[in-house]
Parts: sequence; C-alpha cells; structure tokens
Amino acid sequence: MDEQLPVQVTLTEIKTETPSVKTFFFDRTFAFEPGQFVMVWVPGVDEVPMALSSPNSVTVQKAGDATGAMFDLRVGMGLGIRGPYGKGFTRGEKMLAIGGGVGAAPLLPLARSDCVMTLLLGARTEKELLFVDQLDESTDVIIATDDGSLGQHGYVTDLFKEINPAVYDRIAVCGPEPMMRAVLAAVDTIGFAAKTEFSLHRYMKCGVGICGSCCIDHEGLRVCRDGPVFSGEQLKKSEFGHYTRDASGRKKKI
Amino acid sequence: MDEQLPVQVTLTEIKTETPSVKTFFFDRTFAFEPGQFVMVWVPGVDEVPMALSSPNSVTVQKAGDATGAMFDLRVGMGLGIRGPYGKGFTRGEKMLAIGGGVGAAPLLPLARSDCVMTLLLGARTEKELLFVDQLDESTDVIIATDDGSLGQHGYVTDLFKEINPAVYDRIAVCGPEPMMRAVLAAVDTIGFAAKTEFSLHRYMKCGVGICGSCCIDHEGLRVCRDGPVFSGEQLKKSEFGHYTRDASGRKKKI
Amino acid sequence: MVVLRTEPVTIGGVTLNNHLLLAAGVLGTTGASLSRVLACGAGGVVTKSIGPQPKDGHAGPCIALLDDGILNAMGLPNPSREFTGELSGLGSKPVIVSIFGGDPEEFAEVAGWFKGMAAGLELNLSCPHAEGYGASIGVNPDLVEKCTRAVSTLGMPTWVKLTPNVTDITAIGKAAERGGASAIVAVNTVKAMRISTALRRPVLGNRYGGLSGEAIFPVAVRCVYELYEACSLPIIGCGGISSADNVIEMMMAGACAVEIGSAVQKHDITVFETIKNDLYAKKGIDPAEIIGCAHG
Amino acid sequence: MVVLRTEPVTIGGVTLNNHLLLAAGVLGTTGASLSRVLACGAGGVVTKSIGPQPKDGHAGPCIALLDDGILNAMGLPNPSREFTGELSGLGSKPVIVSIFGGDPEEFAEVAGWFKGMAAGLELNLSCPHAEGYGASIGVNPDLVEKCTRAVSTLGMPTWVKLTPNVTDITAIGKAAERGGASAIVAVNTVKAMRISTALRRPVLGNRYGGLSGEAIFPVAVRCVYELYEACSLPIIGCGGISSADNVIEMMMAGACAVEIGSAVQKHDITVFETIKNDLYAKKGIDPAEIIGCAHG
Repeated sequence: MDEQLPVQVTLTEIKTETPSVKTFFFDRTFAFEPGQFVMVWVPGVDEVPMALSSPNSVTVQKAGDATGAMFDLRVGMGLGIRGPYGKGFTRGEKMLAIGGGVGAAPLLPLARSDCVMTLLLGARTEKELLFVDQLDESTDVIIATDDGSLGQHGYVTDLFKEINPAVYDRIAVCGPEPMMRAVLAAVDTIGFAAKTEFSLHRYMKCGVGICGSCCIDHEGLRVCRDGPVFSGEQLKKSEFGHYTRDASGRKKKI
Repeated sequence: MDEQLPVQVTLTEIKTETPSVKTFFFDRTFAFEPGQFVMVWVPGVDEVPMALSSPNSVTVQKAGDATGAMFDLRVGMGLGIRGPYGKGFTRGEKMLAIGGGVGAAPLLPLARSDCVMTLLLGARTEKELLFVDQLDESTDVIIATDDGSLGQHGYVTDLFKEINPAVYDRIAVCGPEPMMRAVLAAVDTIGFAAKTEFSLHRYMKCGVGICGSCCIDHEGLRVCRDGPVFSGEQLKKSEFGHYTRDASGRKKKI
Repeated sequence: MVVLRTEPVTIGGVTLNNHLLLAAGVLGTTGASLSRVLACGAGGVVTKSIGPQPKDGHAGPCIALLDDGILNAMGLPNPSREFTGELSGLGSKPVIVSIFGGDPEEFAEVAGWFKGMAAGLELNLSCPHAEGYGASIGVNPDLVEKCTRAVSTLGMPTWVKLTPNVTDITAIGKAAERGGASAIVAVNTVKAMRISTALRRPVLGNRYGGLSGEAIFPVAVRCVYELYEACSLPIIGCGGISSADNVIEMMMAGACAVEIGSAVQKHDITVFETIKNDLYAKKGIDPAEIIGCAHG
Repeated sequence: MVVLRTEPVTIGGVTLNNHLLLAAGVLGTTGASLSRVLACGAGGVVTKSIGPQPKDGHAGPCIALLDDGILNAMGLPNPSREFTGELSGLGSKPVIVSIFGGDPEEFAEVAGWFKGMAAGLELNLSCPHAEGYGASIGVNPDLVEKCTRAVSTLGMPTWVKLTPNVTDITAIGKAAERGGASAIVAVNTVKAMRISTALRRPVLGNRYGGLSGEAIFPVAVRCVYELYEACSLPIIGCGGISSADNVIEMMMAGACAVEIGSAVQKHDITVFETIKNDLYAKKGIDPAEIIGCAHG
C-alpha cells in the first residue's frame, strides 16, 4: 500500500471568500490534478473530503461538524491531510467550465492551467459568487445570479443556452447537484454527454475505494476512486441528481 | 526484509564422494560467492547450514540427524533451501587454498573460478580425499594423508612448510577446526594472518544474524553474517580452535 | 504452483461461483456495488454488516493505509432494515449478508429480515455486547453459541466470523459449532492502533481500530490451522489474502474458500480476475487434494 | 520530527545509556555479543531467555523471513545456569537477563542465579506452564502475578514482558503490577504461522511461531496505549520498532523506552546508531513532554 498516514499541515492564511465559504492555505504543497480531492482531518472532530483549490489550499463551505470546526481554526493551527485521491478533470484545450457556488473551487486550478476558454459562474446572489477575480485572470467569466444582483438574472443553465457549445472540446461542471443534473440534461440534448464531466460530491468515510460509502447506483461506481469526476455518459442512468446516501447508507432525495 | 521463505528444490543426482561424504545435486541454481552457505531444510527433520559446492549442489558429511536424514533421500525427493547467506572468500589472483576432509567443498567453486594456483588437500586416508579429480582440473593439487595412503604422509600443515607462501596473494582455508587453527599459527608466524581467510563452522539456528547461536568469542562476531569466512587477524584472539557451543549455547572444547 | 480446477463450490450451505469471496465491509454497501464485484469475478460477496438500528459509524479518520495493511475503525455504519431493498436486484446470486447485534435476540431479529433474500448470513461478532464494557461478543464463547443458535434456527446457512483477539480461538470456534454454524470464517481484524507523531494523537477518530491486510496473513493462517484441528465445520479463510499462492496456503491450512478485503484497496476490484488467472486452469486439481494437507 | 535530548535514563529500576534496548532473543547469547551490541549504541541489552534446565530448542526451520516481519520458533534454547559465566565480563553495564520457568518456583530459582550479576531481570511469560496443555504462563493473570512476585521479592528490578495473544492484556498488566513488577514490557511476539505451498507443510519445524517486526507494530502500539491507561508502571514498548519515528510513536502511546529486535536482522547492528542519529540532539526535548501525550 505504501504508508499513507496523514501529513500534518499548518494553516498559513485563512481567507473569507463569501459569507459561507473560506479558503484555508497551508504550508505544504500537493501535486494534484484539478478535480482531485484530499481527505482533511480536523483533529478531534472528523475527516472529510475537500477539493484542492490550489497546490496548497482547500476551499470549503461550512456544512457540518468538520467544516464548522474548520471555520473556527486560526492561522498556525494544524490539520492532517492525505491524498490527493480520485480521478480529476480530463483536460481539453478549449474547455467550457460551469460552476455553481463552492463548486468553483476545483475549477479554479483547471482555469489556471490555461485550458478553459469560458467559465459560466453562478450563485444565489452576488456575495456568494466564488473566485470571480481569480477566474477573470485566467478565462472569460460569464456570471448569473439567482436574484440578479450581478450578471444575468437566472441560472448557469440559462447562460448555457446562450453560448455556442460547438466551439469547446470538453465541458467541466461542478456545483450543486440539481444544477449539474440540469446541465447534464442540456448537454445530452445536444449529444455532448460524453465530452462533459461532472465532479460529484458524496458522503465519504475512507476516500480510497474500500468502504463503499460513496458508491452510486446503478453501476456501483465509487466516487472516491472511479470519480469524483465522471462523464455525462456514466451519469445519465445513475442516481445523479435524484438521490444520495447519508452516513448510514440510507437513501436521501436531493 | 523481502520474503525469504524456503524455495523447494528436487534432487536430481546424489553422488557418493567418499564413505562419509555425498554431493546432492538439485534442479535449481543459486547465484553465490564461494564460501557462502545455504540453510537446507530436510522436511520433517531440521534445517542446517551447508556450503554450496556448485550453483546447484551441496556437499555434506553425515554428522547428525539432518545430514543423516539427507543420506536416506533419493533422487526425486525434495528439500527446502534459503540463501545463500554469509560472507564468502575474498578472491585473489594467485591464491593458495588449503582444504581438509569435507572442507574442500567450498574450495571447489573457488578453484573453478580460476584464482587458485595451488591447493593443499588433506584427509585421514586416501578414500576420504574429496574432489581430487575436479580440483585437479582447475588447480595444482598437492595431497597429504594422515596414514600416507596417498601423497605425503602427514598433514596439510606439513605441506605448508614446504611451499613458498610469498608467491600467493591470498590464502583460503577450510577443514576441521584443529587443522585450521594450526594453519593460522603457521601463517601468523610469517605475517600472513591478514591475507588468510578461514571458513568457520558453528551450530546455527537462524542463519541470518538474529538468534545469536553462532556468535564467537570474544568479539561476538556472527558466523552466519560476519562470516562464515573470517580473516586470520579476526580469529587470532578468538575461541577459534579452542571451543565451540552446542545447540543450548553451552561451551564445548574442540 | 498448484492450480485448481474451475468449478462452482458449495460451502457451508452456500453455492459459490468460485473460491474467492468479497469480505464483509468492503464495497458491500449497495446492491449495485455487490453486483459490480460479482461481475468482476468474485465467487460470492459478503455485504457490509447490518445491525438492529441505523448507525452513522465513528467520526473520522476511519482508515489509515499502512505499508503492509490497513487500519480501520468505521464503526459499523449501516442503514439497518432498509438494506433489504438493496438485495432485490441480486436475485439468486451468491450474496451473504453480514449481520450483527448486541445480544442473541437482536441477532435473530436482524437475521429474520433477510430470510429468503440472501444465500446465507455471516455473523459479525466483533461488535460490542449490548451491556458489555466494550468487549466484543466474539470473545465470549457462551454468547457466541447463543447468538449463533439464535440465527441458525431460522434455517439459513449461518457462517460465523471469528475475531482473532482472543486467548483461544478454538474455544470460540467450538462454541459456534455447538450453536449450529454452517461454517466458520477466520478471521476478522486484529485490534491495533497507530499514532500520528506529527499531530500527537491516534490516527483514527475512534483511537483503536482493526488491522487487516498482508500484516495479519500469518495470524489468519495460524487461526485457520488451529480451527481445522479443533472443529469439524468448513472454514473460510480471511486476512491479508492477495494472491493465488495465498489462497493455496490458506487451503493447505484447512480452508475451503477465502474472503478478500484489503487487497481490493491495494489492487482494486480487478484483484479477483488476477487471482483467478493464476489460481484456476482446466487441468487443475480438485481442491480436496490440498485442503488441510499441511496437517501432515 | 520530534528529537529528544541525549541523557541516561532510569526506567523500572535500571539505568540505561539511552532509550533503545536490545530485545530478548536477539544476539543475546554470549557476553561478547552483548558487549558488541552495547558498543554499537544500544542503551541496554536484554539477554536470551534463560530457564531452569539447558534446552536445545526446536528442530528447524526456526525462522522465516517475511516481507514485513519475522516468524520464529526457536524453542527457548539456552545453557541454563552456565549463562552466569557470560555476565562476568559485563560488569555494571545495563544488562537485563531474560528468564523463564514453568511455575513461580522455577522463576525464583532461575532469578536467584543472577542476583547481583545483572542490572535487572525480564520475565519471559511466553513459555509453557509446567503442567499446562501448551498455553503459556502469560495468558493466566493469577500465574503471572505469582511468578512476578516470586522474582520481585528477590529485590532486583523486575520487568515483565507480556504476550499480546490474550483477550485482555490489561488484566495481565495489572497482575504483573500486583506481583511487584518494576516495569512492563509490551509486547512479545504474536502467535502465527506460514505454510510452504511448495513443500506443503508449515515453514517452521514447530509449526506455530511468533510473528515480530513491522507487521506487529500497530498491535504493539495498541497494547502500550491500553496498558498506559490501565496500569501505573513504566512501560517499555517492543514490537516492530525500526526508526526514530517509531520510537516517538511508542512514547506518545505511553512508553518510556523501547526494545528493538527484528530491525537488527533487517538493518543489522548499526540500526541503533542510525536511530540515535535521528532521535537525539543536544537541543532535544525532555521525553517526559511527549510520553503518553497521545492520550489527550
């Protein structure tokens, strides 16, 4: 197996990105492919998967005990990290990226690798838009907000209807699952499902493909090892957008 | 550690060399340095160290339960072998080799590697001389027998007095310990102790330098790992030639 | 290298496609995952362990990957009775449901949910006793016998998975036998711990965990060997098996079949096909020729 | 990476040159070998186990080298009382004599031979009871207490080495504590077996053996951790330690010092210097700052 005990990192900077999202920078870099995740150990609390937003940062929305505990951490405190794990985005040359809310986190390193031509960025409201400035430096950003406070009044799926998908070789999507499901329907209509990849989020315990907590129906694909990035073809007939499972394994509607 | 479980070999030929010595040929070759030994597992009996007389043979004198059981084996039967272990002879270019009884066994591969100019070979009687023909093919053999039935009437130490040691760059000795002790005294007198190596035999259990059964006084050198080949300088002030230890670790005079 | 002939095999009342089962707790969470592993060549699959109430399991970290094994403390997460819904798509496939409970009544209750739904049941005894002080049910022969009987009386094949964390595993094996077990599975994980010297605390959220994988293979072989001498039940070996040679070794120790878990992490799901390629051949021998042959 | 300050340390009544001891059964057969290991940097040395009568030990093979450990069944070979002659040249060096017996009387008898000759005694409890059916003394708390008391009353530092092959090692630790032990050594080898699939028989002459080395390090850490919570005695960790980080981990679990055995086979006698170079520094911390710190 080669020993993969967590390595300790010390927090060097904590940046509040939006009212519900922070980026935690640490003192070690990890070589990773955009879309891969690390298992982050908040000592004394829990260990949860988080997407790397750069070689030395994770960007996180406060959502449960572990992320809640992280939000109470200060610079100089420690975390344990193991990984990166999983299958990241397949890189194209002229990509379209679609991100919603904290889903923009793994799309930032993708954009910074100079393969994304256009990025459709959505959030509920202007304040919740993530990484607008950073993304602007690497790609063309088109914005939509649910409440119209910035950019188009509506969803990224509305933006998608207005662009010409044919100019892109691949599409990368990351955001709330209902948004991603809607994008899958849209790309499938135009025959782009195979060239579109979605980064899934599922409850994980081990992160390395053994416990089965993150298996999705109906092929039994493991989000931590066969994903978290999947193609639209893989997801079309899956539970994606319909239900997920909780820590005990019980199904929960999305 | 890298797994070193015994490998199975099948006996392909059993050759009676002398009334008390047999060579057992098997169906696998082992890369080894002359002087190294293998741990030979006689299934259901014991596991004991034996010198390799060639890449696919051990030459053995019947001396206890394990060797006794080996003498009852037939072609087609199996043994377990692990190794080779230990430090073999340092190769010179113009070596003198001195062998007594079954001690000639590790000297055969040394002679066959074309570095031995002269080999002094001793035994109690002509019938107990080992590998005379084979050695004759690779080096100049001078013989002594205790009873004078062949060659000089006397010991290899007598032969040693009659040769000129200065023409040799190294000396390799293997045989009964009293014989080897006498040779050590002789080479030490002429300042050759550092260039002379002796192959020791001690009771062994593990063969890999952990149990301590084969440690010799007074430096605690391990015959299986620091030896079995030692220089005369290492042995001068040791138990060599004086006492050994039995399976329980009690001292026994030689 | 011994090779076996390819054939289905019936052990402890369950007919398997081959001798290699997926061990409990490894990818056995959903019907889809169990199907996938069967399609990847496993001869049978054991599910995650199902208990009387839904459980989220322990706080993480739940796993630590070592050089020669895995340390885990999942904490028996399971959806309880809802799991029956996962089995409907598996029909008559060789699926064994792993179950646990805090006492014989709970074992019987959980077992009852799966009657007619699976090829058999495997009792996970490495679970806390309802009123115990942390010691697992599996260390107490009397409790093992009672829990086994509570399930075996329901009439389904009842395998009992033993913990190696006992002074005398043969006493536990005999207790399972008295309780009417159809087969013994040896063994579950070895109680262990690692500490992060960087973070100065145990690497697992639960502190203690179970060690599996290559590190415990010699312990598992020894347990199978001891149980083969002490008990008359068929034995299924489990613990660090990752190659065809390991399977043969387990059989020589006395096992009729094996369960594979940690190797699925190290070598991925293709490990079943890999082992099958080395293990089976048309002209292979009948395993009966080697099962227990190391007892000479 | 934590580094410790360089200093002698007194544990369980014995003053050691540093925290790294040679474990029993490894090169501890002769005074010359013990001296050599001390000269190679060990802070103390434990001898081979000495018993009431001379023993040749088991028929071979006595050892099997695995990828991640060693399996051995030496069978307690020892020269018995004659061993006192090996100690005369060691003077006041930190030498601990490992002893065993079949009952408390034999333990006391053997211990008596070494009074005034060694820095302390370590009881090897992984030996058969004189009238037992193969089970070792170390699985029986009552016997452990009696054997410990029989030796501790003689007044020498008395370390008790526990076997991990029990359901509850804390019960054994407490028994040793009641018996007057000066320190607990955790742990001896894990009962295990390997079978040669080529020769179709166990690789060891004795069939069963003890597993040591890296494979059992997580078991040893867990035992030290459990004993640190259950007992008040100083604990010496043993089992698969081969690096400075392992030493620190053992200390965080609760150990004051460690014994090293299998690593001497894998890394040779220079392992003590290698670990010391990584472990100690002039500006290192007092180990007391980390001993037991993983108990948070």
